[in-house]
Amino acid sequence: MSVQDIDVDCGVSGPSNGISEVPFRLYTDPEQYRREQERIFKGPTWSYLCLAAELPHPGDWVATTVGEVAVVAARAPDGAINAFVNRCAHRGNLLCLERKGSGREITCIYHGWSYDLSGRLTGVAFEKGVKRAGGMPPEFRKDEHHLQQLRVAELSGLVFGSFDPRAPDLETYLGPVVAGGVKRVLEGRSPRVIGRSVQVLPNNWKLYFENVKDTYHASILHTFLNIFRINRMSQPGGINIAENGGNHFSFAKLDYAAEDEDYKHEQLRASNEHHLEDRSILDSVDEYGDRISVQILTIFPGMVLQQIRNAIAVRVLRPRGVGKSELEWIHLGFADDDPAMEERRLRQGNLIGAAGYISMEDGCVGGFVQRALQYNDDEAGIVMMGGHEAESQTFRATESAIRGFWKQYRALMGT
Amino acid sequence: MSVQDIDVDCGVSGPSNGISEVPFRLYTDPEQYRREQERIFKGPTWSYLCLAAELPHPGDWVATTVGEVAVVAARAPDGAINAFVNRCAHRGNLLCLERKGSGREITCIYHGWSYDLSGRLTGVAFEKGVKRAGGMPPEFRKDEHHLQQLRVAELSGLVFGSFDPRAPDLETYLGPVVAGGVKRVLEGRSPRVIGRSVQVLPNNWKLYFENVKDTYHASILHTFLNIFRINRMSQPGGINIAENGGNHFSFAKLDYAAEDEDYKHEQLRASNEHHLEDRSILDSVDEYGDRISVQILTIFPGMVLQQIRNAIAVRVLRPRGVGKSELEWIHLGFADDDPAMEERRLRQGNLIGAAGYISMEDGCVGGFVQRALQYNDDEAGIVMMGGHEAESQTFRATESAIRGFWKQYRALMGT
Amino acid sequence: MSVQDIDVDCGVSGPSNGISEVPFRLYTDPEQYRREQERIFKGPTWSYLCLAAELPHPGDWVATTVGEVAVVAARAPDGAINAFVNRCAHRGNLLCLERKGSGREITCIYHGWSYDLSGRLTGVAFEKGVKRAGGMPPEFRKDEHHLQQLRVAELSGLVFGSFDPRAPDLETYLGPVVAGGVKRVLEGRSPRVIGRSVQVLPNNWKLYFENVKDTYHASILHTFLNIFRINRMSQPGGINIAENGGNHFSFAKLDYAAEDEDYKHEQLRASNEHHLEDRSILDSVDEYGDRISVQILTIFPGMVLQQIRNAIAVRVLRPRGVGKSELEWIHLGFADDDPAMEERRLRQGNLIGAAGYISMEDGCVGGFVQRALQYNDDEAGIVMMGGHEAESQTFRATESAIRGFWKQYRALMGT
Amino acid sequence: MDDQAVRLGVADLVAAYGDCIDDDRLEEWPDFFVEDCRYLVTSRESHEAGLRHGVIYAASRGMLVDRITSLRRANIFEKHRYRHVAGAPRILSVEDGVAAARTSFLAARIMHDGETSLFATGRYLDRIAVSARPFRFIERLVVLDSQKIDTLLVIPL
Amino acid sequence: MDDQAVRLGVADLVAAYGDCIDDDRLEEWPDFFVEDCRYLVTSRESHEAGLRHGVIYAASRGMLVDRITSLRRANIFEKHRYRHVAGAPRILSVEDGVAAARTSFLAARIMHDGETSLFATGRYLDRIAVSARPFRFIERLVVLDSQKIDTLLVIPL
Amino acid sequence: MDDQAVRLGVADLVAAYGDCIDDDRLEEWPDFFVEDCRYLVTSRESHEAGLRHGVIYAASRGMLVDRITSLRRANIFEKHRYRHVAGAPRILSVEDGVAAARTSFLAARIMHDGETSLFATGRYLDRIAVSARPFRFIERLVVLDSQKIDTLLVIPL
Ligand code: FES
Ligand code: FES
Ligand code: FES
Ligand SMILES: [Fe+3]
Ligand SMILES: [Fe+3]
Ligand SMILES: [Fe+3]
Repeated sequence: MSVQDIDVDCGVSGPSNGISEVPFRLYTDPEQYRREQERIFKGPTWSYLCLAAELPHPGDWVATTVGEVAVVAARAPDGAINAFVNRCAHRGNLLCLERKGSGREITCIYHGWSYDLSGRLTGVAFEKGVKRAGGMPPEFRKDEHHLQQLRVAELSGLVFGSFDPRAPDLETYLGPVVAGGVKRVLEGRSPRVIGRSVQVLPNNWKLYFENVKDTYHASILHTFLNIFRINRMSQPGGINIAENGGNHFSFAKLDYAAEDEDYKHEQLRASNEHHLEDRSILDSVDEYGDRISVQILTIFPGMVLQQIRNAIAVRVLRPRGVGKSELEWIHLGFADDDPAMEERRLRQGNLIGAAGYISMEDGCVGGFVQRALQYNDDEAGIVMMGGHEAESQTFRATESAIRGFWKQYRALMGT
Repeated sequence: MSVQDIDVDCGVSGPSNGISEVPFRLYTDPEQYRREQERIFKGPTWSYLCLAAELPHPGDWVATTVGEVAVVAARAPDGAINAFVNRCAHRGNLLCLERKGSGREITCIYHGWSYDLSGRLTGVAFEKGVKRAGGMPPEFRKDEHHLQQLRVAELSGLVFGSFDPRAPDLETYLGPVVAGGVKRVLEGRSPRVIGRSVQVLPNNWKLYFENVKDTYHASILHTFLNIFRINRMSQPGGINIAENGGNHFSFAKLDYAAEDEDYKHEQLRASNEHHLEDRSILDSVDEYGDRISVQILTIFPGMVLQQIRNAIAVRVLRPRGVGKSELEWIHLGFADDDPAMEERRLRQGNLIGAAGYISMEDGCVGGFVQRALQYNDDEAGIVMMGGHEAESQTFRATESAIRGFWKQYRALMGT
Repeated sequence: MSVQDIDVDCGVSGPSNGISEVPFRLYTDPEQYRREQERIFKGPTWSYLCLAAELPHPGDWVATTVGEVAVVAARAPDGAINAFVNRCAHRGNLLCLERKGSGREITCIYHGWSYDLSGRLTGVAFEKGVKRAGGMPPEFRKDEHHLQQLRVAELSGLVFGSFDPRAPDLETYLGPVVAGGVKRVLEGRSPRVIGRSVQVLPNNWKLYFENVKDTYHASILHTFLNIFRINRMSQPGGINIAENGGNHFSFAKLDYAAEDEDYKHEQLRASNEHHLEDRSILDSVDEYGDRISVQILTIFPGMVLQQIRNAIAVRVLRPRGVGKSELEWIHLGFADDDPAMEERRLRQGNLIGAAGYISMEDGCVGGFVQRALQYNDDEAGIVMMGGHEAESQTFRATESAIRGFWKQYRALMGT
Repeated sequence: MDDQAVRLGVADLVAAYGDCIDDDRLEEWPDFFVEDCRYLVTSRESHEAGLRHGVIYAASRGMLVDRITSLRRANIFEKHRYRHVAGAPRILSVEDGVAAARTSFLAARIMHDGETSLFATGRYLDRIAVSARPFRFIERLVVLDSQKIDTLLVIPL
Repeated sequence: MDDQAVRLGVADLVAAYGDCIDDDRLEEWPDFFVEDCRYLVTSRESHEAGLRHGVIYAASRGMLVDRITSLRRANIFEKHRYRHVAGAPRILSVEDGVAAARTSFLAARIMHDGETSLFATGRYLDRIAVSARPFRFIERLVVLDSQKIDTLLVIPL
Repeated sequence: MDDQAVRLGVADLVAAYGDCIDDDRLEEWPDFFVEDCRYLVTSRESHEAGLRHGVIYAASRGMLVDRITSLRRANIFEKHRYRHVAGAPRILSVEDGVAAARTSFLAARIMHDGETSLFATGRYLDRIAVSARPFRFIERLVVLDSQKIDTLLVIPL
């Protein structure tokens, strides 16, 4: 590994050879983290805000964050969804204090300034003073103090926001292939949230986002499927990476019928010590009729759309300081699920999340890396599996999608 | 809002238009915080140390902090109160480990160096060695190693300290009006501490100190009095701000008799859903005979003297890192209180403190602001209610006292 | 005290007069702390890794840290002990996740890269891809990606490691006198770990290491022996300091027979209020036949070897951030201990450790200093007891060994 | 009522009290007290120093009701809950239908976003009317071990 | 079985359950449940919102056994243990040999290096078969107060 | 003495023990033990590894008395208190007037300035003389879950 030239006060310079070497200090430097907030999360990117389904009626709002910045997404009387910074224009108080709510306007608890659902300042308590005494000075103009707005775009029921006018429109940003991956899972369906939880990750946000793009680790770190000898049949699949590099999806197909066959024979091998007592967590149907049993899709910088058999989830990755992140799991069902499908999704839910048989390791491995880099970060990791480029590939023994991440990262960070 | 020119490593530059714009980064920048310790808390200001009544006898001492710096206030044999840094001159050990104590001298636990009650180094263990072996070198002079002393001044039983010889004498510092406000409450009386607690505030110290000076928020953030329709009668009052800007008091009058009347009618309106089951928390007497029911007085940078009806308290604000503060509530009674007055003060105590009906919100609102500014602090809040100056005013729809705070703050910080 | 010229961003400059003044900011400056990791712990010094006895067989390994850096010590098939950084060459994952283990090789959980017991990269999963698809690029060479190795040296069953080729060999580093002190306690014996615990210290690592070298505080901070009037007889002893200054031991002799005498008379004085109900914690034998009852030995930068009567322990000091440290206590017995000696060591164990009668104060006093220096660190402590040099002395009213610490510290830090 | 019955009844009362608060059934909270009751929250330091001014002082059930009305209608704060975990109550005496009991407890605070912290530890010093069912508190003195309260105290302990 | 016996039996069951987990005797854990059982771990927020998808969902004892097999054989994580401290269980009802009970609890997590943190707080909502010994859980719903889980959840709560 | 009496007596003993320490009535603490007693504080790691050297080892009541004398007269430390919160003790056996019991507990530490932290968690492994009143500890083995102790351990657990 080549030692990197690093300036603690000025963030981290780029790796010596493009996108297949990653300076460790990128995960540990506080100044780098501060810059990422400006250049990536507030930069020309799109961040997941909420599901359109969470804002059924005008006046409904959801409070979330883009990077570390508190924002609100709200449905205006005209039915449009707006997003704006969740910080009062007066003294900076947090406006919305709960995760979701509804109302005709948003009123600050501190001094009662009120805003409409597009973030426009509409009322200032005592603006004219009391009995003509006090109040705001004559030159004060409410319309100079609206809340900072974000651009909003929607795709297949997912709502995204961007701080930066330079960001291309959402579908262009995603690219046709990844946009197609989103539509495959959600387009024309009516998602319902069937569960929600947050997994706190003891590591820099990038370590998790890389992990999701990392097809290399799947069968090695997550041994559940192998140990219990589940779907050992060869799985055709591949990785599709968007032009910008930051968005991607990987997928694999499964012969559902063969698996059922296999399952029957399993019964006969009672002797086998590593068998599942109750295989119902695997009972799955080819919901999309294309035999794709796994599709993991990422949208730079912080969203994951997951289909693992019939377990559908949106994961939202939120940076929380240089060495900490939060991962929100939003488990989805659909309006037309019958009771059998509902039960199926719940049982398959054991595969994923903070306690998931094939996902829990991702919750700790990032922390192991973070720890190993403490005061020992002046070298670089290597990401050369499958070459040095970031193109789509039909095989999974590659780190191509990770290189894709660094391609977009470096373009935005200007390093 | 105008974006501020900010240099993270060198603190925060001043707002573009004097004292009615406040750069958000002033609340989040660690370097700014470090400078405040030097220029404000160790600067030409006066900080509350203790009550003279806490040091009744020679030898009594109280350990406290001025800003983040540990100091001791002690009564010397000559009856004078001294204050000095609570850090041993030898290796820097904390000398006084408890909040209060008493003794002829103060001895360091580590190597036994001892100091008199004015902080003078009087003893060095083994100074001459043991059996003529070892000990301090000949050039060592105890009188070159006294503890750093603070200036001490007293007003109406309140003891203050200052690190800086440039600070004007206490009464000049306070200004005649604010000094008068202190005397009104305490002069010639014998205060007794009837309770003490500490409220931990998840925000920069300035957010709380501004809050106390902020008459704008009172009736909006604290809805208790309105909801329960208590003293709705017009309250004459006003705000008095000292020349330097940093010290002030606001006050309001109450027609105690009218309130009792009102209370009686209250009884008849049993239908009213928002009435108090037990109004005894409001039973109050015009203790000072001037019908002033509320006087909130601040002494820059960290003391508050409160009279709310018969609830008298000193509040001491202590910075504890850029995003955290501690607020000590020292509840006072007086030697001549009869049992009825004692009970009155206890019941009115429900109005204030960490669980106070009209004060608890001040414990959380600063944290909301602090959170809203995380990684989103490159703009400024506005403080223009009532104009751009920091003069005394007879109306309360103003932020004049907050501008006063920034007037003194900027003078001291040199920004 | 002379005020130090200090640059926060560039660490702390040296004291004005050599090694008998210590700028307080050395204990509080994060940048100084970062430099210490590079220049001291990764510099030309030797750090304790483990006991040779903890690695009885080839394949056995122990995970520890040198400074903050995670390292592994392992016994190779050839019987040699190797040490290397506990960080995978691929993406930086922590390789060994437990304190100790055993195996033919070390395999990374993340992507299965494997290393032999000298840290050589021996296997890369899918190096050649799967079915000729993917895999590492042709120019990839495993032998360019071995784990960083440490030099390893052993003395009397203690295993040490060093990152720096410039470090002199271990015995030269220790110097003959201190090396002799180690051998006196451990050479030719078979140590067994009889207990292990970790004491978390709320202070900079240097404050504890100085404390162990500080003979000045012993009888003043730790009053147990005086209060209970134990071994009041004069104790011949002294301090031996290595040439480099950083390694030392202090010792004292005891007339074991006289103590027993004394003990008998103790029985008669039942009136004495401060007597021990059960003196068995003091029952001790002259294990080394030289009447030395106390030998406290330090090896720069972080190891202590203690013999207090029959209580033998290795203490390992680990920095954990600028204001926190961890002190591991490894209590030792020997293979030839009879049951009486075993019981003796256990009972004497009450004297030492986190709950030790004559050691517990050392766990809190460093924290008191650290606290006293918060935002009040622009002066210096003085270390002039016994002069300004760092030579061995026969008396204990001296801070000579502490000056020795600063002698080596300054040489390494280049200040 | 025999010792055993008092012991079990007090244990049930203390457990039910915690669940009532932790479930946010605060309107039921005053019913755990007799009409002419006292409820105080203070710190060990003030308690031992004989300083009577704590952080909450209620001298009647009406004042408890007012606490909840204010919490629901007037006071503004971020949503949160507690989790009470208490040790076994100890009955110190039973005289004239009044049991004196003490219980060690801790309360974790869980903010609406899930952030959890150890909010308070302390002991309950209770005087309980045990001559009739349901048992009710005549006096509940909540002595917190710490004089520090994080942010604010609005939900009773 | 009389009230007193149920009360004591449930208290023993809840305490033994915690010790079994805290002692790392996880292979015995499924035996605390009847064959046809339900074990769920979810958050208060999801529970109150009627969202059925939690973090662990077992609908048979076999699924509990599989949890432990996977923990022992398949899953990779850093060694750690819990310390359960629970309040007194409250029996809400006993009908047809089934007791409904609830218990407040907290679980501290102790990593192999000794690092300790308050990992979870919440309440157990139990349905327990009490007509025969040993008492066994028909349903154990673990409602965590927080929706946040630090790092991962592999050892059952 | 019947099972029920032992159960209640042990519960009372364990609760009284915690209150004694938390109230700073440390001079009474040795009286919870028989003359010829053993009191040990160690870590789970050492305990399971068979390492006998813990952090406190007392082999007689005299050694307990000495602990307190030293704490009061000799040792220097910042004032602090604990708050013990313990689960229900489990009686593992009763033979020849000796009950074997175990109890999960945690101890919060509250410094004189109010700073509160989770200081220790673990289990008490007790052998208790129950043939006569008052019950007393023959052996109390305090097995801490963590090998880490913050700052120092001077007040017994
Ligand atoms: S901060 Fe929002 S109205 Fe003042
Ligand atoms: S530090 Fe105070 S005497 Fe040494
Ligand atoms: S990080 Fe170790 S194999 Fe990838
Ligand atoms: Fe994964
Ligand atoms: Fe207010
Ligand atoms: Fe010492």
